[in-house]
Amino acid sequence: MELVNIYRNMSRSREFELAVAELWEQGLITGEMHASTGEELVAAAVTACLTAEDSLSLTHRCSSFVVARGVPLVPVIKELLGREDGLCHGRGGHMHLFSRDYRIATSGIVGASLPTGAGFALAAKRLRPHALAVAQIGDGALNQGMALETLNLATVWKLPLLVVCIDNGWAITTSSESLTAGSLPERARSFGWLVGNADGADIEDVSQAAKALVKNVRAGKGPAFLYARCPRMDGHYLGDALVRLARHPVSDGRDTLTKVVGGAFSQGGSGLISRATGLTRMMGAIGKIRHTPAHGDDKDPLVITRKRLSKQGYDVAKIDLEAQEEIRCAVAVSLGEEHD
Amino acid sequence: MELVNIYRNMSRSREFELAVAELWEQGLITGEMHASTGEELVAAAVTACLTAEDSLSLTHRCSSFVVARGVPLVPVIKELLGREDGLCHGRGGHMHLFSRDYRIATSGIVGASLPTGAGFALAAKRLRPHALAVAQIGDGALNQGMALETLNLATVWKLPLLVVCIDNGWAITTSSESLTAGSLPERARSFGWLVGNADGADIEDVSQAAKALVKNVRAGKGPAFLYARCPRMDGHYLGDALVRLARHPVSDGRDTLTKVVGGAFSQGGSGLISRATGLTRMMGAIGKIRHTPAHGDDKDPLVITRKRLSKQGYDVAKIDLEAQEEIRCAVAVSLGEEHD
Amino acid sequence: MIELSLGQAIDRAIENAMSEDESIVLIGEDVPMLRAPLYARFGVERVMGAPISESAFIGAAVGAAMEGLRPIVELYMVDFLAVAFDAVLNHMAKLEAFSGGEWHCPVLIRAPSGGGYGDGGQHAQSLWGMLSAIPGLTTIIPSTPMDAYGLTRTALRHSGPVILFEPKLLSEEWLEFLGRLGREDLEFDVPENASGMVNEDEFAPFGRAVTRREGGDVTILSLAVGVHRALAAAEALASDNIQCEVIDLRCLSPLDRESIRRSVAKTGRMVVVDEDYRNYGLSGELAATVLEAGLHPTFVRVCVEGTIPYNHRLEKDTLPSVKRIIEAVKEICQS
Amino acid sequence: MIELSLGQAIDRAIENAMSEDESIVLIGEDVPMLRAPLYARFGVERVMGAPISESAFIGAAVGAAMEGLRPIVELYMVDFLAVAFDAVLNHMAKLEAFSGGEWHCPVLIRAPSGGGYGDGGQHAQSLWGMLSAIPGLTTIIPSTPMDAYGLTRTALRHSGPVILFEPKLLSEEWLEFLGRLGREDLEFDVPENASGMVNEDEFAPFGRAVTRREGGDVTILSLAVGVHRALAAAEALASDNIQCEVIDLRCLSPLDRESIRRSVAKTGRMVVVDEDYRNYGLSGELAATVLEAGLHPTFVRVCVEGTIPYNHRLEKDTLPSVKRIIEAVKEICQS
Ligand SMILES: Cc1ncc(C[n+]2csc(CCOP(=O)(O)OP(=O)(O)O)c2C)c(N)n1
Ligand SMILES: Cc1ncc(C[n+]2csc(CCOP(=O)(O)OP(=O)(O)O)c2C)c(N)n1
Ligand SMILES: [Mg+2]
Ligand SMILES: [Mg+2]
Repeated sequence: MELVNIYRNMSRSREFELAVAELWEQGLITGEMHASTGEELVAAAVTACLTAEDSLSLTHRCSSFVVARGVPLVPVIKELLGREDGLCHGRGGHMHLFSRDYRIATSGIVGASLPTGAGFALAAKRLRPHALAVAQIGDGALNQGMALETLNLATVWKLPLLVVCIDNGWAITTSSESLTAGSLPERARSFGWLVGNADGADIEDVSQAAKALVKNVRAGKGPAFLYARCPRMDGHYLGDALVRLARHPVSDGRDTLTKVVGGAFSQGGSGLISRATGLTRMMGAIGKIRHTPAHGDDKDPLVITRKRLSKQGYDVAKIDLEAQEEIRCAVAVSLGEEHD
Repeated sequence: MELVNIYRNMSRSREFELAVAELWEQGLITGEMHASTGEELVAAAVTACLTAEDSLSLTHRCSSFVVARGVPLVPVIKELLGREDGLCHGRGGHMHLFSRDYRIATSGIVGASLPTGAGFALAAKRLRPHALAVAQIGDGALNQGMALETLNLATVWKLPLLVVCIDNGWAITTSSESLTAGSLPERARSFGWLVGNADGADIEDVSQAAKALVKNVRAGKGPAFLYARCPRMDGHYLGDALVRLARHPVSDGRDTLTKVVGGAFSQGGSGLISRATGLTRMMGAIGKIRHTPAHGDDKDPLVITRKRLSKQGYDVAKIDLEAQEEIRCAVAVSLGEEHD
Repeated sequence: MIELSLGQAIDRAIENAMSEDESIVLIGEDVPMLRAPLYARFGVERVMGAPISESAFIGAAVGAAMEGLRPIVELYMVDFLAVAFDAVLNHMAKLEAFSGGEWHCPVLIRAPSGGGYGDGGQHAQSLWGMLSAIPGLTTIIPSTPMDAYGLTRTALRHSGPVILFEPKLLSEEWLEFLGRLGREDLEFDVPENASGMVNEDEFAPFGRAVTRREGGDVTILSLAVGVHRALAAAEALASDNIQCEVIDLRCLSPLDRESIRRSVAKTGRMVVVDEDYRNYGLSGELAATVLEAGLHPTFVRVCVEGTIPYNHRLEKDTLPSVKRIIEAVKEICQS
Repeated sequence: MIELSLGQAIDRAIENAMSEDESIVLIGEDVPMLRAPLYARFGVERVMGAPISESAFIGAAVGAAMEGLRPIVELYMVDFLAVAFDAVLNHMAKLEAFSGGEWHCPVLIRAPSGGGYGDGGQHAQSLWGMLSAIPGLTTIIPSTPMDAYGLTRTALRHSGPVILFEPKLLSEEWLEFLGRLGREDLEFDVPENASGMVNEDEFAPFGRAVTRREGGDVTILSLAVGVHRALAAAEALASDNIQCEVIDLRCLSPLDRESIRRSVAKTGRMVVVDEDYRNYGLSGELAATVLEAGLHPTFVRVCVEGTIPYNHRLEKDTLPSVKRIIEAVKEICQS
């Protein structure tokens, strides 16, 4: 039952992201829209452990958490559309989804979700026994000072804080291992955190890790760190040029490639080795993007989970259909269309 | 010979601090003057490994490094006095000692010495083969975001940076273990640093650790972290109220204590346990300060080193006398007095 | 009525508010020692020492405020707010706007400010100009213990974020803690009447300036230490038959534009005395305030023109002094 | 002469400077990809990708600049400078003063700024007001490719720290990267003539404003996108027989007070068009500039009055629009 609920939220999140992508393609959503496809499972499994008293501090890539938390979708979609009757009256937008009722805040400043989460946890600790706060964070963001500070603060203040670190291997165009020293779980451990490690495509793994950590945090034993690897399935944001370049180098990348090659062969500049190293690294990054799981292929966490539950006899097709219907309806209502 | 030189700089630094304290007592130095008594050995042993091409990024507690580095003392003292002909023309002051010739910068912003040091190291790497940068930092400062960020940055950029972390157990009135999670050497290690651990009162220990780390850094193997424990012998700064309270509770602490006791017994406020915990912690801090080594006692790193070298047959008394004379003379010149 | 220093008045306001409102917590480096009486009274759960991690604990204060607490954050000095500027600019100030007015963030930041005790230019700034530029923040800057008390009390019932500047030169406790440090014969150029009477029942409104001295010839607009310098200058100028009106702004955001305009309309001359940097800050905003109202006074500013030097005499000349104010007033009275 | 967008002009200036001066290094998140041609040309040692640690890498840039390099630091957006504000306020800006003028810090920060593509209020700020308030910094804000090129070139020979604001709405590359993202039929309200001719031999001086249009009735003072809006408004107003003089400030610190005063003395009317926040910033400083010179123009400001909303239409109304400028000009021409 529990796994089904998690799967339901995964499916809802994925449908939500697909619908958002369509609205975005149509130009109805402005700015940088970060899809959370690939991390639906982590979001769903973590929120499954929460009560209404718990709070969430999220990043720019927050949709799956928002959906799984059960925030009514029409105001959320309307907010993305910038409508006056959106969740934040059209003032916040995709990187600033705030819901007081659902205790959700987001921020477009990389790293800021941790201090805010620590504050939520502090309030919980004083005002709502057994409540906790969840703070989502990306792997790249764990190099940001305020995030690192919070690793220390939360421990010494013994805060009921669960950090969910989603390592998708990237920060925009930067492949994470190139600019992150050591390992992130080790990093958290060195600040005294209880750390859980999970494969973001393995529903049992994520769910068990989340439950175990939440239990500890609720028991007042201090903060915990859930480290989960997930693919970044749609690039940094919708329309990511690097993804387009990797997928269609000829049609979408010609200009870029021409300029780069021009630079590499310009007179003056650094020595050949230094230049070649640069070019090689760039090609490596593009290659890495090519190997990211695509929607529907057998490394897509949704597909993996669907298969697994299907084998266990659950009617996932029905869940998917329901999710599809729910989202289609929410979009139609948000656009002010009649819904059949 | 090498140990003698280290001792000479220790002795010079100590004499310098004593002279500064006197000027400060006379009201000739304004603001917060942070004495580095207790950490002379670390400063002397580290600077002993440096060449003129190396640079130093220092904190508010920088005197021992400045003295050991061999910066001419008259301009330094004049700077503390705020004179137009001081090291920085009286504009910088004790927290802002800058010497371009000696490649020394300091900052009064806690944590800032690390980014600056990383920058020095970057310049060294590109412009002066085999040169390195030293960045001093306090234990409390390693909770500051920009310092933590630099732990990552220096590793991934493979900078020739030696961080010298001086753990004196305190950040102003805060006993470090209460607000620092985990251990600092572990913290550095988790960011991929080579870490050396030394007792700041043991000349062989510190000297060997410093040499080994410097060798690695010079060899281009990336940054290294020297962690040294030292006593904070004169409190956070000259005139530290907590030190005065601990040493003379009746004459210097009566007011404070009265107010605190008043607070503890006011009507309204928190429960007894919470109040009692607070009082107990305060008393603990004062007790801890009472146990700090005092000048000249047998836990004073200078005394320990003096004894050790003396046993090895060195004429430490002569070195002390020379240091005394040098400093006395520098002070007299700085004050514009004739010097006999 | 009790006689208190400005710093003590803030402490008292905090203590009274904390005893009335359980949701108030005090956060900051060393607060258990710096505010030992509060620590002893309210205990470890409400007076929380913080590591040297301003971004994290100010950021956490914002989160805590959103979820039902009312945190007071103490900084050692406003200069250090630079390391946590994001929490201020992009979070506490923007929450209300971003949430479409639905969520609030009642945080009070207590930030000692200003120089005058020879601590160097990283420890002597005022910075209220740039902080008041940020939409969504309230900034209060008392010059008297009564205002310090009353504005703090108001701030601790306000629904949004407030930055309280505590001029160190007017807070005997900070001067002792950072400057005198037990040296009994050390003198600072502390204004007379830095201490004063406080009525614990009186709150001070935001956005309301106070006329500290009436006069028809020149309007001096100031705040914090500057008010005291201006009053001393006005006293001296009175003997030259120049009558200065001295207005204490008290609150920069919201700004009491009405009172400013009324006085400037009367005198036709305007001097701004500001311990903060001259350019792109308070003095400019005051110029715009009168121009927008169609007033055309003669105008001069006595502000800080560069990085504040360590040398105590140079520092004194850099900060607005009585001497510089007198010269400025005379200059515009002649022209 | 080549035709370039504003962003390309900055790239070109950087490329030319890097090929002349070995000490220049480029540091920033994703710069190997964002500036791929430079990366390919100058290699991994001079084009350095940085982790998301702005305090550390801007602080490191300061240190590197002190010790002989000339770092260019790229930020994604000026809004994010808040997380590294200490490196700016307390370090790069103060080094020269603290060292008694003996040490210099030639750092250039390239900071994309401004809104207009619906990205929300943490990604649309200008902030040049508060940054220009800091003594010791130079701030440059080009509105044309030629100025972008020339000011960047000058900055890369300057001995002190410079902040270069790159208005995103004028940089086709940023609009594509942050707003359009491959969506070909998406329109932004980009001024005409955002691209323009660049002479690669021409440097632009600091502290010198440029008159973009002459006129005797009203002076419009602006910068960045505002200049283009002002020119469009001036065009429209000309048909109502109102002749606007449009001045492009280009550089806020140092500020060309002379040119401002000369024009305002001529027209007696002054409109400030500023994408930055209204209070305690640029518009105030300009008011002070004319008042200090004894000028008494009518005055009105068209600025940003609060947190910039996400909704694209509201955002447009919040930023200075041609319509608001026209109304403002008409208002002061009638009074
Ligand atoms: C302080 C700050 N610096 C830079 C950025 C620009 N930026 C937005 S998202 C991002 C990458 C974040 O990477 P990660 O934390 O791994 O999250 P992901 O996008 O992979 O989910 C960056 C650099 C920002 N928003 N804030
Ligand atoms: C950013 C910042 N926050 C706070 C302070 C105030 N402050 C000055 S020294 C200090 C304690 C530093 O402790 P530590 O790093 O252990 O160095 P120590 O004084 O023990 O040598 C603090 C909090 C500051 N100068 N800068
Ligand atoms: Mg990532
Ligand atoms: Mg310490």
